[in-house]
Amino acid sequence: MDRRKFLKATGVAGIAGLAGCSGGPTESGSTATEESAESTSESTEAETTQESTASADSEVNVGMVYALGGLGDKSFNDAAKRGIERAESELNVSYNEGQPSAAEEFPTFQRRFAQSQNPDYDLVCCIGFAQKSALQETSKNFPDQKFMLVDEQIERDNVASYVFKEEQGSFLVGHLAGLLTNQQFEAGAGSTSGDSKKVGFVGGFEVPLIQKFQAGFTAGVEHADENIEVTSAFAGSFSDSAQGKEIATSMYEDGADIVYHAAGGTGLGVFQAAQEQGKFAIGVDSDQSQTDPNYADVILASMVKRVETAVYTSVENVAEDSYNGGELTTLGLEQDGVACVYGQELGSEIPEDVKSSVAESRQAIIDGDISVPTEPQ
Amino acid sequence: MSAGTDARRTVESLLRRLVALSGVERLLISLAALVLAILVGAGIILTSGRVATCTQAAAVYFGLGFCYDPLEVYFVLFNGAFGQPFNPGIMAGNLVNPTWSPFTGPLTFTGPLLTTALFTAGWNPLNFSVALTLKETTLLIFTGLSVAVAFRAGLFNIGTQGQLVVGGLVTALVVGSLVPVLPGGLAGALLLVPVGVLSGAVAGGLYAAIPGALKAYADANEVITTIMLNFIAAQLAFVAVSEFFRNPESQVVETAPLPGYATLSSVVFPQGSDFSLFALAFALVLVGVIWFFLERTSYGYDLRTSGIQPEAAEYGGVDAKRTVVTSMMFSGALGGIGGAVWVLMVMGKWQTGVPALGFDGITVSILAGNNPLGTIPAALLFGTLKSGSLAVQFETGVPKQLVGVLRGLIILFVAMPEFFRAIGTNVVDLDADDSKAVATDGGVTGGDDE
Amino acid sequence: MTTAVHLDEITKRFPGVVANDDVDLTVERGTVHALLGENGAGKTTLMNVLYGLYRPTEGRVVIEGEERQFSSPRDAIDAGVGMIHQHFMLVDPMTVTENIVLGNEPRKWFGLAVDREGARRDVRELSDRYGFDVDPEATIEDVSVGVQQRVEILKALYRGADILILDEPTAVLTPQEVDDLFRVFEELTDQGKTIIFITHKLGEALHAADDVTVLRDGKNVGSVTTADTSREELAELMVGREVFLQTEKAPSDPGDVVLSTDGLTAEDNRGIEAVSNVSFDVREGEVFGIAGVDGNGQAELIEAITGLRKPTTGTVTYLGEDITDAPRADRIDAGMAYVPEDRHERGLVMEFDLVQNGILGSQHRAPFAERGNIDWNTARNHAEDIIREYDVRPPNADADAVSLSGGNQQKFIVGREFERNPDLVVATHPTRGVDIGSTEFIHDRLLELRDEGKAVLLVSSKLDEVQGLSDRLAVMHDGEFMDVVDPQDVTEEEIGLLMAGEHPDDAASAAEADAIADGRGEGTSGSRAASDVPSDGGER
Amino acid sequence: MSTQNTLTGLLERDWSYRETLVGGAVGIFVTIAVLGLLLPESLWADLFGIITERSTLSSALRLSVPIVFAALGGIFAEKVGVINIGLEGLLIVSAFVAILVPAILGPTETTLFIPNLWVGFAAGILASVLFSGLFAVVCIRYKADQIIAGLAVWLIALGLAPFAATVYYGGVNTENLGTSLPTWTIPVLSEIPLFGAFFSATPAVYAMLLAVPASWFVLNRTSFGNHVRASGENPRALDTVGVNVSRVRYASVLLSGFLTGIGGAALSLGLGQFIGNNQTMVNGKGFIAIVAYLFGNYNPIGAFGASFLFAGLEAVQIRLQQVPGYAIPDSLIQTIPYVTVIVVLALVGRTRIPEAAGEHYESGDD
Repeated sequence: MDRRKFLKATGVAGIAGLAGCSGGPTESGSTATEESAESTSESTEAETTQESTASADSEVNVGMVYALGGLGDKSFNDAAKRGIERAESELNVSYNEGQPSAAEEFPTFQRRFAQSQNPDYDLVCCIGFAQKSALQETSKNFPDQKFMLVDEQIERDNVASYVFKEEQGSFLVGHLAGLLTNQQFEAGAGSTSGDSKKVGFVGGFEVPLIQKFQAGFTAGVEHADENIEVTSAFAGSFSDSAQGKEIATSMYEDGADIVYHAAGGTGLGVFQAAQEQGKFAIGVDSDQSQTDPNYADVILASMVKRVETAVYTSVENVAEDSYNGGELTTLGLEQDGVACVYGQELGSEIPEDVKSSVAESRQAIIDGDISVPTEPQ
Repeated sequence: MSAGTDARRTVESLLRRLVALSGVERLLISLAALVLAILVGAGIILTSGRVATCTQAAAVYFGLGFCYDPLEVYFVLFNGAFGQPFNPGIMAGNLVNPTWSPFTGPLTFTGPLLTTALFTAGWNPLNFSVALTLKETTLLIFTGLSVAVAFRAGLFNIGTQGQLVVGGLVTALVVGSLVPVLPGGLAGALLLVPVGVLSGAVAGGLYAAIPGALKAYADANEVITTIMLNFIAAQLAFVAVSEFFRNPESQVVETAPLPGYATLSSVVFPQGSDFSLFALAFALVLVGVIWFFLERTSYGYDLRTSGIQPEAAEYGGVDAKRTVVTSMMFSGALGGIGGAVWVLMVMGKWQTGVPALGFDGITVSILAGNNPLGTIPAALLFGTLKSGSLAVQFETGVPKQLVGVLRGLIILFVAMPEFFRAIGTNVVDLDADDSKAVATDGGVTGGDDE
Repeated sequence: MTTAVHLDEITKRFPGVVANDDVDLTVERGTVHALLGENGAGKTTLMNVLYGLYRPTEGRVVIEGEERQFSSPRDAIDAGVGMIHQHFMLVDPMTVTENIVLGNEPRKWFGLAVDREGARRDVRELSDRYGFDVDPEATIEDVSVGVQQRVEILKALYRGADILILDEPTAVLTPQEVDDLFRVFEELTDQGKTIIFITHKLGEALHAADDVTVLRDGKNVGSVTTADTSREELAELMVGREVFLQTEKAPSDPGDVVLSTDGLTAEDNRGIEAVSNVSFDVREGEVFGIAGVDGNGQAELIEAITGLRKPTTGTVTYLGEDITDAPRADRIDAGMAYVPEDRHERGLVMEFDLVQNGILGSQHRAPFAERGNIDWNTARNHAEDIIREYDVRPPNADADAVSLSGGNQQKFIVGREFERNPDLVVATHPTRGVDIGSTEFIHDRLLELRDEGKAVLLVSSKLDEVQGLSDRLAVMHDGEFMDVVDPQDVTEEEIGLLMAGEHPDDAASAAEADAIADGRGEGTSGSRAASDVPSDGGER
Repeated sequence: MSTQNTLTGLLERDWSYRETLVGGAVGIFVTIAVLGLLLPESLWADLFGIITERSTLSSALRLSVPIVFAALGGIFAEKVGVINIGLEGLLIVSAFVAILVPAILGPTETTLFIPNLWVGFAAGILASVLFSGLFAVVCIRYKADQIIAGLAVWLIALGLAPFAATVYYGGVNTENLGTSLPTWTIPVLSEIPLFGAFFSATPAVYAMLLAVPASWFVLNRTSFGNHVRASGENPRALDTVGVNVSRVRYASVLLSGFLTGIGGAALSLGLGQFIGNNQTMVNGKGFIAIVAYLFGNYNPIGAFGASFLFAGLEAVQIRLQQVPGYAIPDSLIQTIPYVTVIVVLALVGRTRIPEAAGEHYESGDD
């Protein structure tokens, strides 16, 4: 994988605002993709009138199958959507998307795109590890269809797999949290007391992928100071922000200064708790101080996982006829596939010495001087 | 007297006689509920079509542009569920020749009526969408039967979902543990699939025995216990799999995949369509068996009697408590079979996030009037809706949750037969010459004459 | 004397039925007026018209000289009319006071809250004024039926009723409670209230009313003053023909013991002992009757015998076998037929047609079932046989049980049970709600069964029925057998006293003195409260 | 000796339903306290610490809000004779509308001088009332089977809210409003250890603490309450004293929708967002509410106690998870409330449901 291409891709963070209520169709006929919700015009007459903008004049057609959390999670799925939106605006790509609401719908959605003749999809992006087993079957049944899969690997010529070293990025935000909780720090709407030695982690489900976040984070905190306690809890859901709020509140009230979440939509509750309690939080997957600016005043940083880059790159590969089917692309700190991105609002207030320590450990990980565990100790 | 009134009268008397038959009345009410739900659904589509944003109106009604066109949505819903048997072109305003009028020529399919082919050329009924529809239908027949059997026994089994989860899990575990010790291939399939279904049935039945026994011996309301047991089943199955039976290869909390021969494979339908004609055939046979059981056997009589009137059942020598437990187990076993089929036919393993087939079973059973035979059309309807909803989302942009709304509306309208009776009586005066025997005191039939 | 109520040519039609046909009724203020008639004569309908529950199809309602149009009971209440229904309209878990003030609660705190103290005070005052002994704080479900009835009356009085309508007020009372009720009537009329009560018991009408109006088939067939009439006249007015109900009955020839209980004790649904140490035998070829006011343990006793209730102690022996713990199904198998007390709850599955109901209890047995499969053709023939032999109308085996009238439902149950070829027939209230012709028929069939050598256990609250049919008669009170008597050798007064829990010997003088003081001694015997009209006619 | 007598006396007594529940809860608490104090390094000590923590209490209060309001709503519906199994649906509808309306109006702006957050609150309640009105018409006017109609209300809401969210927002979850219910802190009182949690809470918690006794008062001390109870036990008794049964039933079912609507609006506005995934953010709270009022024997105070118990278990569960060393999978801990429900139901059996609940009533003839 060409590293430069990735850097180029990550440079842009075009976020399309979601639809507002404008009351019925805008008769202008302009391409409304930037403005509109996905459930609107571009797909309205796709199959029936065969003149959808999506297919007629684009070089590349892409089908997106999102993970179960659904769009609007401000992290994982929204990141994937940013990737395809960018591809759309830069690469003469058009796309169609599906939001499955149950695991058993994955094959249906994958297949719909794979077998569609009109338009004929050049690439089907499958977001999320949960799609693996469904895609194994689908990719077997449609050997001529190109697929890409995020967060899991399938060894088949028509599947390009992208996985991330979440533990590496999590290590950095853990290191950051460990350093900040040990000092008196005040910024935005939050503050750390300096005397507490506690930080928290909120996970969605207790599954290996999320445990990678947890393990990296814990290791990072310990790297800063072995005496800091990391309390962890799982919400049992990627979309229960009320539960996330309760968990985070209990952590803050219990003395934690900073809580890191790897819980999709559940994490929104973590930010809210941070705001109410006047403490800090760390986002995940996207730069959440940007995707959810309401909470920018408590988001210290985000463990960005460049799903959008994976999506964009895979589309670009197809557009440039360099599809890397059968390959596994592993994206760690080195490839800038994961990163610790400081918050838009608070980033500038974080002490430089902290930032440089974090930068050092980043380099140490890249150099192999620090090895980050992938399972909780 | 004109011929028109005569004809009207004939129709009226026909209707009246039809409505007098309770079974037919049920059917009519179900159909009326369906039609009304579709109409209300159209209203919802139009309204949301005003709110949504799009560049080009899908339809213009009353001079207003709408992003969604209900006619199109319903057409796509149906057409999508069966893999486009009809030519989508007919929706583009070409179906009826606008220049045709009753005075210009006869109404024929080859004549001026159609400008576009009605059917899609080369449509193959054995397509993926049909398989998807039938897959849902098959699963819903099992859960619908499960709920219906309990309903007939006077029990509101909301716990089919939990029984399905448990049944499916046990099926996956039993088959998974037998795979290494049994031969592969057809011989293995002939052994493993029945054993899997059986173990699912047993597990579902035993899990349902809990609320049954609680109802019979502790007088605990089964509606509440089954709701609670649904939550418990989901959580326990999750823990069991994630802690003990986890497929180490996977990020998802799921059991190890079963080998292809140990599952119900697609027969004539495309590979990977997760539908097996064997399962559908099994479901249909089961419908017949249960219908026979309920209507033609002594135990079926016991079950129905204790369902309608437990005191009368006891009077008739039925052990009420035992019947509660056994009918609950029976119902749970059917739910467990649903889980087994889900595992063996759809997933090939057990995985968290089991779809809400059990809840859908409640709606199927209600629409079917708790009649086993009725579950077939009801399951087909909901299967069509579910499968078509994906097409709707893809092709028209209308969110597939619309189908959830339609489902609720259908159930709501089925629940209020009085509404349709009231309408029916306005249209056709049913009581006109239908002098019902009414006891003189207060018009209460069947009351004491004292 | 002024007219309190005048119903002028009232006609009330229901779809297909004329319940009241051109009925006139005049009631003077301060009198007790009995509305007499057979079941289904239209008495209750007429009173529901007066109470505003029904609107008359034709005719006028005049209260205190003023024509009224009632569109709801509220209007009737406003006009001073109160009604005490046969089934009490009380809310069981609420207190006496809450029930009495329901819908007219005194308020406090600017109408925000109920003035509970004031309500209690009002109720106590009202209760004292008419000499009712009612605890305002008691919960309805904890007080006796007699007290509940008084609460109903208080409810009407609380709303300012001057005209009280009582629908079959004595049906659920013991003879003593009936006497109390009639004393209340006097108290009320003394204070200027007007009372109309519905009854089908001629003796009651004669005894307690000043005037009697007789309804038959929805028509007024005569209004008379009790002073100027006789039992014979009333009976003929009511029935429209002379009735000879008393069945000619051969002396019994008892054989072996079929059923016996020993020290049987059972609890009711609330866990309170309802049957205490009851021992008796029923033999082949005899009718063993159990008399008693409803609710004295008869139901629980029968359920313990038929297998619907587990006795706490004691044994039940049937055909020489201990069946105390045998399931109900075994008892059915062993030839125990049972006409249950409550046909809507137990005797019939209301949503089933008669074909299905015809095999209730036999669903596992030949000839209806073979190896678990039901032969519906045989079942249909069976149902049609019952319908024919027991004159069930309409004669349609496909009709749902719920669509039949009460009498026809009962006939179908009786037919089903009697046709079982049983060794023992347990019949509880077999003629309740059944017309006179069918009552005769059922009585004949019972005696036929007896003469065939079957054992019959009969429970009825109709004293004439148990007394007339039984060969031996037990009287039950408060869960115990007061005595087992020869029904031929005992007067209705004696049975009445036993039913009230008093041994005639023990309390002879006091009770008899009471009875005489009450005027019970007047006229001939056999006119007791619990007796039924047709038999009265028949005895004459 | 006397202790023994007391003990045997306690054992032999016929314990009433309420005593069993209250006694059981107190007993468990005392056991934990005793064990916790005796064994300072054990699970019991941790549990005791969690239970007596102020944050656990405030968390339990917050989590109670939707359950308690829905339970109060359920009581008014069932007491009047209309079993409302659609509470879950009412919660969903009100939760969604309470977010949608301020999102349209502008979350931080005002309408007629009222902050749009509160306009949303009112809109959520209104939506729930409208839905319960529909339910009432279907059940009372058209005599629908109440269980099935309630189920339908749930299913419609379960489909409609995510449907509308997808139309408006493009996904089943709404955007975050960026604002949520404020915390009102009462000076001085909020300083009290542990119980200070009662005086530093969202307005919804205060509303709940008011609504519970108010509901009890309405039900037991007003004539409307008398009519509600009578309508559920013996509607004919109410009819014959001239009270319009249908009117009482409509009023009480609408009140049920009103109360449930408060719970739903408080749920979503407490977060500033509606989550429409799977079972939505309501996620069975409506059903737990049904269990709560059955537990509470239709007494608003009892229902509050039961709801508080469930919410408390949840709050404890969240905290117990974070105590290191207990390798109990959290999914297992999450089953505790449900298992408790079943165990208690098995031990005490059914509560007395209103006599006429679930039955239709038709006044007079015609």
